[in-house]
Amino acid sequence: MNRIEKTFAQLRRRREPALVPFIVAGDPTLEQTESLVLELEARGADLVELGVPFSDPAADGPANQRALERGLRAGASVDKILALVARLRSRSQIALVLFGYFNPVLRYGCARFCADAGRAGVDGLLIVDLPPEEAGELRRPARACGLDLIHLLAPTTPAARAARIVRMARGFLYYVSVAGVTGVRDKLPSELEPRVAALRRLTDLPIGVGFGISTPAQAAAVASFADAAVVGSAFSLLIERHGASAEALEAVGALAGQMKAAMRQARAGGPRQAQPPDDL
Amino acid sequence: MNRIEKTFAQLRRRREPALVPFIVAGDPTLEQTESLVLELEARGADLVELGVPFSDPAADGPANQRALERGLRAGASVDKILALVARLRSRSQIALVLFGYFNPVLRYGCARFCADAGRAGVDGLLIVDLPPEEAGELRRPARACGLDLIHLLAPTTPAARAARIVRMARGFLYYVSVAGVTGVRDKLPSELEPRVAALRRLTDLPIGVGFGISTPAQAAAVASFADAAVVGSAFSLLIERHGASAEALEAVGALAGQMKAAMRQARAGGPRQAQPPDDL
Amino acid sequence: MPRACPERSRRVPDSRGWFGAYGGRYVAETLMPALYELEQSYKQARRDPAFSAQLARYAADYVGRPTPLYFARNLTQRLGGAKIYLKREDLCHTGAHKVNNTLGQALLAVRMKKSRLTAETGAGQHGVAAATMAALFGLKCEIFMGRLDVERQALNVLRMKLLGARVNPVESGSKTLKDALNEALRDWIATVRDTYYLIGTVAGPHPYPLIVRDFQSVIGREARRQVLRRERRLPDFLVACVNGGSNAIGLFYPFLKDAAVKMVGVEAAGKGLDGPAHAATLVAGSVGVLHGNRTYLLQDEFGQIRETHSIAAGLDYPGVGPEHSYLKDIGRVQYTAVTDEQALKAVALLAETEGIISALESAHAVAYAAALAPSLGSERVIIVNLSGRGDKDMQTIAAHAGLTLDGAEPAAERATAG
Amino acid sequence: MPRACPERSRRVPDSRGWFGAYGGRYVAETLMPALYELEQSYKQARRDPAFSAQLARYAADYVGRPTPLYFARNLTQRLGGAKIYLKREDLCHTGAHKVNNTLGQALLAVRMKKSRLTAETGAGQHGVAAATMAALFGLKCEIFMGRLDVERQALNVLRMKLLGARVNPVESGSKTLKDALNEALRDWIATVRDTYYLIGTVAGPHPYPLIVRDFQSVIGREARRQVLRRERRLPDFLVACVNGGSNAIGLFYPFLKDAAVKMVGVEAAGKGLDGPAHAATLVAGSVGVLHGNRTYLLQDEFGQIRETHSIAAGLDYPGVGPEHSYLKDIGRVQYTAVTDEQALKAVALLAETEGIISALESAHAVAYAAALAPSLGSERVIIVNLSGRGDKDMQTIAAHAGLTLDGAEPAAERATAG
Ligand SMILES: Cc1ncc(COP(=O)(O)O)c(C=O)c1O
Ligand SMILES: Cc1ncc(COP(=O)(O)O)c(C=O)c1O
Repeated sequence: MNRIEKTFAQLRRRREPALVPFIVAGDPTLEQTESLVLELEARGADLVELGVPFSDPAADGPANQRALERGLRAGASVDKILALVARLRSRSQIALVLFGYFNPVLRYGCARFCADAGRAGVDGLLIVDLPPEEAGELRRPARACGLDLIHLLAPTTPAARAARIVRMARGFLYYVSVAGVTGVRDKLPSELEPRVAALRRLTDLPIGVGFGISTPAQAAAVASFADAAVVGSAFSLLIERHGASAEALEAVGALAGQMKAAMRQARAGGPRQAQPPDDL
Repeated sequence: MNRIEKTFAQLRRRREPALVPFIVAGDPTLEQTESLVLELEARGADLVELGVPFSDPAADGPANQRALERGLRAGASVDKILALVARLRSRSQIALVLFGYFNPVLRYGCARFCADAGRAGVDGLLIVDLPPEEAGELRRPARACGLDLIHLLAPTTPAARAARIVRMARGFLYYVSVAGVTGVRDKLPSELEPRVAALRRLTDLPIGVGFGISTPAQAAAVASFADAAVVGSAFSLLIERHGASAEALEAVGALAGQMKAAMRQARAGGPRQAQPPDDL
Repeated sequence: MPRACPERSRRVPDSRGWFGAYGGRYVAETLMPALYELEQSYKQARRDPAFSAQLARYAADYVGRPTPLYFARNLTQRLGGAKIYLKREDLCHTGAHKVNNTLGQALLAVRMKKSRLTAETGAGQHGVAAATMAALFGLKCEIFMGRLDVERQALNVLRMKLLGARVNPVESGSKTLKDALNEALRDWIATVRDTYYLIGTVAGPHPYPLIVRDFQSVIGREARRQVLRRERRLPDFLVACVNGGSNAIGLFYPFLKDAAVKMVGVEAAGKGLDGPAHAATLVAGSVGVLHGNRTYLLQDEFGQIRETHSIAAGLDYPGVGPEHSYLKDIGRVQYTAVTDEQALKAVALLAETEGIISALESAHAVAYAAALAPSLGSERVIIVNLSGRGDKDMQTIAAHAGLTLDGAEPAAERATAG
Repeated sequence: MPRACPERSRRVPDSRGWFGAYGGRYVAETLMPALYELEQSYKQARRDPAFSAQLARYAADYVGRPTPLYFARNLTQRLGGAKIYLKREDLCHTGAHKVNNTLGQALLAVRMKKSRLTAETGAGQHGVAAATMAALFGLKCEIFMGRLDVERQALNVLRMKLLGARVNPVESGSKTLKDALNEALRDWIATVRDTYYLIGTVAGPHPYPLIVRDFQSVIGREARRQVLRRERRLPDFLVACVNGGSNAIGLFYPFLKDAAVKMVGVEAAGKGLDGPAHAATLVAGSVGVLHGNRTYLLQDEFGQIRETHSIAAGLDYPGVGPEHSYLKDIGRVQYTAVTDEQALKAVALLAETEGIISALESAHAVAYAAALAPSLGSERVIIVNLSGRGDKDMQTIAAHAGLTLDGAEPAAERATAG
């Protein structure tokens, strides 16, 4: 049982929703990323997604694009990120998922990447531009190295396709709240809850929701019906504002703390019921 | 017998070559043109060509183009030019030829133009863009009004065509020294003399040569084999330099005087003989 | 509208180059022999099947003929009247109908063993087409272009130069097309023995109006065949812009004897016919002689040629081909004019409805057709000559349409909703 | 050069979108259903005679197809070797081969009832062609274009805007084509339900490389028919420039099973392959995944995409269509590269000898052919794909050729000798 499974099992037992912050490795320095992960953990984060910089992040909105560019400028290549994870592992056992695009992984070599990532202490991989159809070459070595390959589901995913995807999913399911790129949004879509509900009927895996969640209230709303809320751009913007400073740690930590608190409170009411739509 | 015929008859008797200055009416003012004609006459000019300004003088080089533009700006329209001629006639009996393009004449009306021009004291018309083929409508009223329609012959004119043209010519023949527009030239073409000689075998009319003659030496050279030298751009450039001043009169008069003197001297030797070429 | 007498319209020009009371050869004596030589050479070429074959081959393989006759369905629907077809001369190599003429004349120049072409140009389309042919047939090329046009048609100036032509900015007179023509004639007078003067429209002294008409008539011959195939009938209207009138005569000529086909030539009304800033020669001019022929002109009371204005550099000429003067007088073709403003609107209309950016010149014809179509039943057919494409005019069009290089909003903002 | 196995080259892509080891569908989950929908719709459209008829009609009447296959006699003579034919895609409406693809895809978008097109563009040719189709079919149109390209291809930006498209300058990354593609994908992710993503080349996720190839293959089908008619034999060489590779595959594809026909794809060597300033993906790149497919890329050791350079804005992309990667690996097509300098010289050479100003992109193919021809006997035949015209590049070409708007000497001086 790897850290992701363990984390969600514990949370489920406690009927507690997971807060999953996303920060870009190397934004603005690799050292700061290390501190940020520890700070997030301390403030209640349950799993951290570490963004692997890529020059052409076609699924990301402006806030994360800039964060990825900062990571790129800081030299956060795959090997340096794995070294960062290894360093973290001496101080933390929080579940860690690498989040990124396929080309840097492919360039590193799928098998070598999985072996090195597993050894460093990575728990899961989420490759935005690697749909299940193309994931075979990464799935095999990932499994062999004990890494969960996290799959995404989108509002455009038809039900039958969702059923197929959940069958091969590991760790948790990442439901993309909107058809769109990452980024801060004013409102979450109203169909979000019924769609998650529909998905839940297909699987026992924990369901995380991401894309667009930026405030404690939004995180709380998601927590009322999903197992995890993934929050990315909101943290990227804070890091952008504060740079590699102590205030950055404080600001990021504070937001995480507020979110986690709001989510816990929301869960007190328990998940609501809703009609499943045609698509997810 | 009109003034042109009379002039050439007298000159022929004196074995003297004719100097034919060309100046643009109204360059730079109509008053100055009046003074210039009188000055030219006083300095030995035998016939004066008065340019009628036209907006699109496609057969003229830059010096005359500018002179015509000055005339245009001075308002030298056909009626004003005819009035100028009428004024001149109270003080001078020099032969006067209007030199220009067809459209201002056409606009004025061919018949009306010839009647008014004849009445004012004009002796001849030279319309650069009116070849014999199109000259019918002007030839008839011109004859009726005692105006000579002067025809041009060019180096490109084939012998047979030249023969046809001389048959309908009146006053004198104007031989264009070069295939080109009006303008000052360093050298006169070497074939000029034989071509004029060939032309002379076709007709008894006086033969004038123009286009490119600008120095007393050139005028003298022409005088050695032709009956008249037409000098235009050289005067236009002097007028351009001196404007409507007394110096302009002096400069123009001086050049005319030198030219006429050089021509008289040249004629002392008499016209030379040469082989006629195929074309004129 | 009076109907033409077919016999009569087929007899022009007569052997002396007259279209009724228009045409002729009003040039300096120096050029007269060259005009006779040209007339002879053209007569022979016209009868020579090898010449026709060569012309046809280059037209097909090089120019890209036949050009399509395109049914503008969207425009037709938008206007809600007659069917509008566009004769797509904008697809010709170099971007306008001008090349039909320069190809033919350049082949003639080669046949006449001339080593050099000289030409005037206004919009630069004829200059580009002439420079193109000079390159293709290995001739030297001298282009005369008014200084003002050099500036407003910079793209075409660069094209001509790249094609190896020498472009001479003309500083005299109004520094536009008529002055360029004067300068080209001056050049020709000085070089007539080895130079072919390649005029860009159906103007100039005989036999140019005849020659250019013949070479441009390929437009109408194709259109006639195409419309008969598509509609199984002749069109009700032909519409073309008129400056010198070469694209118009090219479309009209092969239909002249079809008495039921009405024809409209559209001149440039510029800023309006009530002021001086236009170039509507046939609509607002009077008869005179310019550049070698007798025809309608824009002139003042003293016979001086007026300065003209059109937003389309290629419509900015104060004369018009003598055949058009004739067709106007006999009532076979109706002539009208369209303002700068209307032409600009027509560019936008055509771009928006059909995805075609027309030359500003051609847009005058489009504007007229757009006004005409709604007044006709949907069974009626209009053919508009789309004489050229608008690339050369983009700066002018963009300035008037308020277009800039900046985006309405940066892409990055849009990608995220809120 | 190894010969292709015809059976094999005809089987790509497989049902999952793979050309051998290249291709696939590497996109965000949000887009996957849209790709399946597109694949289905395209399969149906392809089998539907009404769709083919509609495509053929617009190709003929609107785009101006078939484009000529022009025997470049002067160029051939100048080079003194193989016969060079030019496939004249420069004569297509909007000025390049790009329109073959946008026409086909826009018809597909209409069939799929999409109301909006989104597209990236580099040189602006694809953007113009897409905006044109949006106007023609009444669709909204969003164009993404790198800020640097917006500046160097100003003419095309104005054309797109006039056609009613919104042009979004992209400020991210290297501010050129690849970033525009990222941005177009982002737009599509956010609007996928009602938007058709109209990619401009044979790249992107399956089924785009297949669809674009099919629509561009009209080039090769016509060329094959034309060369057989003219030469009564197949050509020895096909030469085309390669960025994404759509004009190249369009020419090559219908000849792939003709084992005797050699093919050369010419990439941009920019300032030279020894430095970083080039875009020669197949010649100097390595395999990776970008913009939805697996193919050769220009990338660093960490898999980050490199900034590229070419004087031709339309060759400035660090990837290439997966089919080309496949054709390279099986040795069916040879890929090479030509520098900025050589391309500029080829523009001048073609302008001078044939009176054709080609796009800088196409000039890369011309440059290669000009180097190849002299090494071959005069009985050999080369077909060069002249993918576009050079109007859009005149500023760049003029600057490099030292051309200005000023005349060599003012016209007035010349008219008078002395
Ligand atoms: C596209 C286009 N159409 C029309 C004209 C007008 O010429 P014409 O009246 O001879 O057809 C021009 C002249 O430059 C032109 O470029
Ligand atoms: C004229 C022209 N040729 C070629 C290309 C390169 O594209 P591809 O490799 O897809 O043919 C472009 C791209 O803009 C272009 O405009």
